[in-house]
Amino acid sequence: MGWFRRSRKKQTQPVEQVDLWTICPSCKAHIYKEEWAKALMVCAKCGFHDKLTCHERVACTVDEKSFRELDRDIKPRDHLKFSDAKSRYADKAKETTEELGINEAILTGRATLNGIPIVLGVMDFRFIGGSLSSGVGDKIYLASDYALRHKRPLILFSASGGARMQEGIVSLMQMAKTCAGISRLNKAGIPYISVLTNPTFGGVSASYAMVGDLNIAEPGALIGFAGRRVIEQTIKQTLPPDFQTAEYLLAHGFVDRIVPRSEMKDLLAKVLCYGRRGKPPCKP
Amino acid sequence: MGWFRRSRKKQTQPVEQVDLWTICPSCKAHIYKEEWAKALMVCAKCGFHDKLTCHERVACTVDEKSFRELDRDIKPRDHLKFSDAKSRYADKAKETTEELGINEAILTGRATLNGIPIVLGVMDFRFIGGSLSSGVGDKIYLASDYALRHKRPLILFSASGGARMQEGIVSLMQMAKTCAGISRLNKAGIPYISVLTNPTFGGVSASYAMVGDLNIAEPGALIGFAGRRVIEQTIKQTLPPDFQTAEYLLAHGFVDRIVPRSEMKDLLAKVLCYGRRGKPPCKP
Amino acid sequence: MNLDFEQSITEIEQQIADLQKKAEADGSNVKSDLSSLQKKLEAQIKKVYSELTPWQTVQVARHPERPIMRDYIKGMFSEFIDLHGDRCFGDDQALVGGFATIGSHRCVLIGMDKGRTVEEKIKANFGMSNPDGYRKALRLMKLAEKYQIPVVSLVDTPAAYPGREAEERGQAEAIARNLTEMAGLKVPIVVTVTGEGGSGGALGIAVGDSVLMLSHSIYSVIPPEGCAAILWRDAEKAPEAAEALKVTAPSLLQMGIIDEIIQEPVGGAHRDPAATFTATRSAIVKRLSKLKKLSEHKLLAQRREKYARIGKYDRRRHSTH
Amino acid sequence: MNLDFEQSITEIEQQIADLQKKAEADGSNVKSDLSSLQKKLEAQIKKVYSELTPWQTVQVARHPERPIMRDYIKGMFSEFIDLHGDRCFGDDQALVGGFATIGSHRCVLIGMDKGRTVEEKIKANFGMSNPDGYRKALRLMKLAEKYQIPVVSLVDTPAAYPGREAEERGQAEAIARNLTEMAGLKVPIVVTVTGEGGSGGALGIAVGDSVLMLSHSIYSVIPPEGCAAILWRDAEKAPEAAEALKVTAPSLLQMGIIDEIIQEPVGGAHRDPAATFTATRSAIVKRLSKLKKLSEHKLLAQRREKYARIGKYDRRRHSTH
Ligand SMILES: [Zn+2]
Ligand SMILES: [Zn+2]
Repeated sequence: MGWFRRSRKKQTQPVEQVDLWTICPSCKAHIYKEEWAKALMVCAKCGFHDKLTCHERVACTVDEKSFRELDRDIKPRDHLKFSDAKSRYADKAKETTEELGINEAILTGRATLNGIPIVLGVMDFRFIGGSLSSGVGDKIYLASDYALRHKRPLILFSASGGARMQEGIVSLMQMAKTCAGISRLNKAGIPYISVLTNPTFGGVSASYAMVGDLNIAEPGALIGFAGRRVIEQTIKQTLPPDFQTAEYLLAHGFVDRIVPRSEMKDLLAKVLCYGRRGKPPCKP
Repeated sequence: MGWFRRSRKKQTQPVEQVDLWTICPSCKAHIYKEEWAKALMVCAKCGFHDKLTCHERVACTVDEKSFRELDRDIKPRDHLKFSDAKSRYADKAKETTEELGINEAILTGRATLNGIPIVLGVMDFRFIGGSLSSGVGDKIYLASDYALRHKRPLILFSASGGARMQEGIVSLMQMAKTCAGISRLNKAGIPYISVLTNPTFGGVSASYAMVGDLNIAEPGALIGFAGRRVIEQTIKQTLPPDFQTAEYLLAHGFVDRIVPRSEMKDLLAKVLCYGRRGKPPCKP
Repeated sequence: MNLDFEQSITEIEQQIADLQKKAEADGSNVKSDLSSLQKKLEAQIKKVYSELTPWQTVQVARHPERPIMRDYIKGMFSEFIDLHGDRCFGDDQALVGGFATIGSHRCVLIGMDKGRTVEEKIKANFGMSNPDGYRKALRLMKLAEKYQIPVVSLVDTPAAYPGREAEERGQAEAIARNLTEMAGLKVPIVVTVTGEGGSGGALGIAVGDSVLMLSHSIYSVIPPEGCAAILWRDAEKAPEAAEALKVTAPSLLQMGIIDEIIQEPVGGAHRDPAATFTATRSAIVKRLSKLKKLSEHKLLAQRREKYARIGKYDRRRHSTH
Repeated sequence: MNLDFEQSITEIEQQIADLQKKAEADGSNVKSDLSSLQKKLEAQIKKVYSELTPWQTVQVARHPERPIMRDYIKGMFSEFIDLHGDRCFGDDQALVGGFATIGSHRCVLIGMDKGRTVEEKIKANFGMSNPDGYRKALRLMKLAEKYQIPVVSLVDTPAAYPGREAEERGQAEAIARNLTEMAGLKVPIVVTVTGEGGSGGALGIAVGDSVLMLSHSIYSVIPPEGCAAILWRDAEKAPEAAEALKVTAPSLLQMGIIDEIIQEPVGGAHRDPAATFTATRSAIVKRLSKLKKLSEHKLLAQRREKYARIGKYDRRRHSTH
């Protein structure tokens, strides 16, 4: 769990004493940083699930030291030579890569989960809002391909604002590409579990994130196609407070279960045992 | 079209002059019987589609003299030795058979429709409310089997109050049996068109009638699972006037098209041309 | 809670209670009297339940203390992971489903839950599913097909819900679709009617390779009350209708509609739920073990033949009429 | 109706109108003047349309007189039998579909209709589909699969509808499901972007073996206005965003996103719909004829490869960085 200790340096405050505490973004409770990390960034007071970095997520999801990264070299490519008012995409991508020490908004790899061999993909919202780029799409497609060839279940943790518009149409097409990967798993009977974390929107919710054999969500995660503000502008109405929460999606039939972070690993292990297709059954 | 002339004797009034006229059950308009029959029992004033006997339906649906009945010998069987307060089912079935000159609430056969070889089933509401009995289920299953073996599309016209309760659970099981027949057609790619006529309810709407490749309805036909009165009693509310009409089902996504009787044959011929799977295309 | 026809049982139970009260009050030794009364009680229960009329069976099948879905889940499955939603509209609370393990078999479990408390009953709509429930069940069955694990279905519903929104969202279509898809589902399906097998609402999750029935459960094309109201023009004639409709397990076994009767403990499932679960689990596990050995082709052909046979017109037998 | 950037065209048209009015009034012979003005007009239209900026192309793609679904149906198909409903919830009016015949090919046709009159536009929700629309399209595509006939998809939508009920009923799920199912659909799919290819709302019916685009249509991950609002913090910068996003057909062809550009008549599809239909029909028919020759296996492998290639990381090219 080294990642939990190393992480969150950026939030360090100048005053030394404050450094021991963190403030829950939801209920504003003051919580010891050590406790906060031990609780996997879940607030003991209000149950708020804070975002995790991809390394934190890997650490709390798979068996220790079992993770082997795949396709680490894949990084953003500037298909459009895109620049907006402020900056060039190529620069932004490079800066982000250097700052975070990861090459894209998703980390993929093989690992074991309670001893079960899996293929895992974990998005990182810090990387340009977890946006779906050609690099992300490629890594997911390759992960699904690896899962297919090695008959391992695929688990993808989503956290994304949607498509990466700086890659234009190439980004949009990654929706089709990732779903083509999932389609192959469906035909071959390879399990695919989608875990939706806060937030999952747009081109990610409207592609691989929503077509899991199981769609599992973290409590309180916001999940939807269009953003709340866009919808409010369109329909000129205020939306209910629980709109697009995981709980709302459960009630409307799009999520199988809401699973707290502390129970996620065991739940995943349990459900994976049902998709073994003739392989020896899991240990009870 | 002999059936149209011969039919409807029962409605004859004692006064001779009245005999020339019929009264539209919907708008109460007086219409010449000859015109009424020529319009296939559709009211020229209000468009009301009156029920047809199975022979009338066959006459206006397939090519003249092309119909060859299948499984004509199948008749009701009294699996339960059922009798209610008034009568024995065995007697009722026998009387109905003799009165109508048909053995069951469905007539099945092979025929051609604008030259296209088909298998046809036509329910007759006069036969104990067009109820789904083991005989009806058997004839439909056998018709689907014939369609499968001869690679002919299957067209079923429904008109039924639901399962025939006098045959108890055996009647209920015909829902599963007929759907098993349709399932085979789906897997083999044989077209199955369901035509829903007034009324189609209960065990018939909840089985083969609702799972056509196309569900086609006649205008104004009442179609539903539970009857209006049962629902009103359950929810203690009055239902809207258009509830369970073909038009209502179209709006709610369960019917592909509403087709007036006069256009039915040509429409069927047209859509059948799309399900030929490599056979020479239909004439334009 | 005893039913009307259990008056003779209630009387003996009262005698036992009186005797115990007396013994507590005056310390008299009632051990042997009590023992003989207990034997009498057991004998009486056995007698009453061996002579149940169809209408009495209907009442037992609807007994408020009869085990329901949630009890069977706890009592028969070593693991249950409830899964939710039809991926289209909602998550029907009347129809429960998920991954479950029974004996050594991992499966998809579906079934109606009626709820126990008033709040639960309302939430579960008294076990009457809306179209969303049937669609959730179908989604889970398709998942079982992808994962190549069998489907276990527990049936206990008065009916599919006859409501306005149920019609709007296609109650008929949802049931019909399930019948069609279940006929061709490529994994074993074992169905057990545990309480009320209410018409199309039950059948919507009850097409299977093996259909079992608890000995005091019922399965009917229409509720006896409804049949009586139509054919006798008097809902009070439900007992006659229940008789005429042949809704009990022995009749259904005789007619070849079901494959096996699971014997309930003396006095009905509600008098000994644990024994009920043991018997039911054992029956289901046996069926699963057997069905799993069949090839996909054989399984589907056999399932189709099973339904094709029900009510099949036998030309040799009937042509003489 | 002329667009802002067509000022030079409008001026010549005005000159022609003035000349005609004058001739009518005084009977003067303006034949040769008129003829030269006509030539000038054609040349000017040609010039303007050969130099369209991306933002101007966006405006042409959204031109109120540009042919819409119903026009293509009438103009390209010898038969269209509209079919309705998703068999689950409703019949979305923004998404039209049914059996159709194009050239000698019988197919299932799906596409968005924007409506022409105000009433039609409202009924069609301006071509913005709800989940029911995507599910209807999927149902029809599955029908095409059963009947082994190809799917023709015409794309013209600003976006999937961003409404409350759309979210409630699973807009994201409906699109995602279509992408997944279309990737594995066992019949040829020919997609043509005829107007606006609006983001995921377009893609939800636009996964195919051949993706064609009319020369003045657009296809974008986000509407230029939306992109400008986010990245430029000013929706007025849409022209810059349109430029940056590379939304036009030539850019998309160059990037390997589409397979072919269908050349529109001079001055855009709305200036000569008949010629537009002829060119589009011919392109679609050619594609269908070619795709129908492929085996199912080859078809699906090729489709998958087509999408796997888009944005594929090329280790030989990028490893030098
Ligand atoms: Zn908190
Ligand atoms: Zn009339």
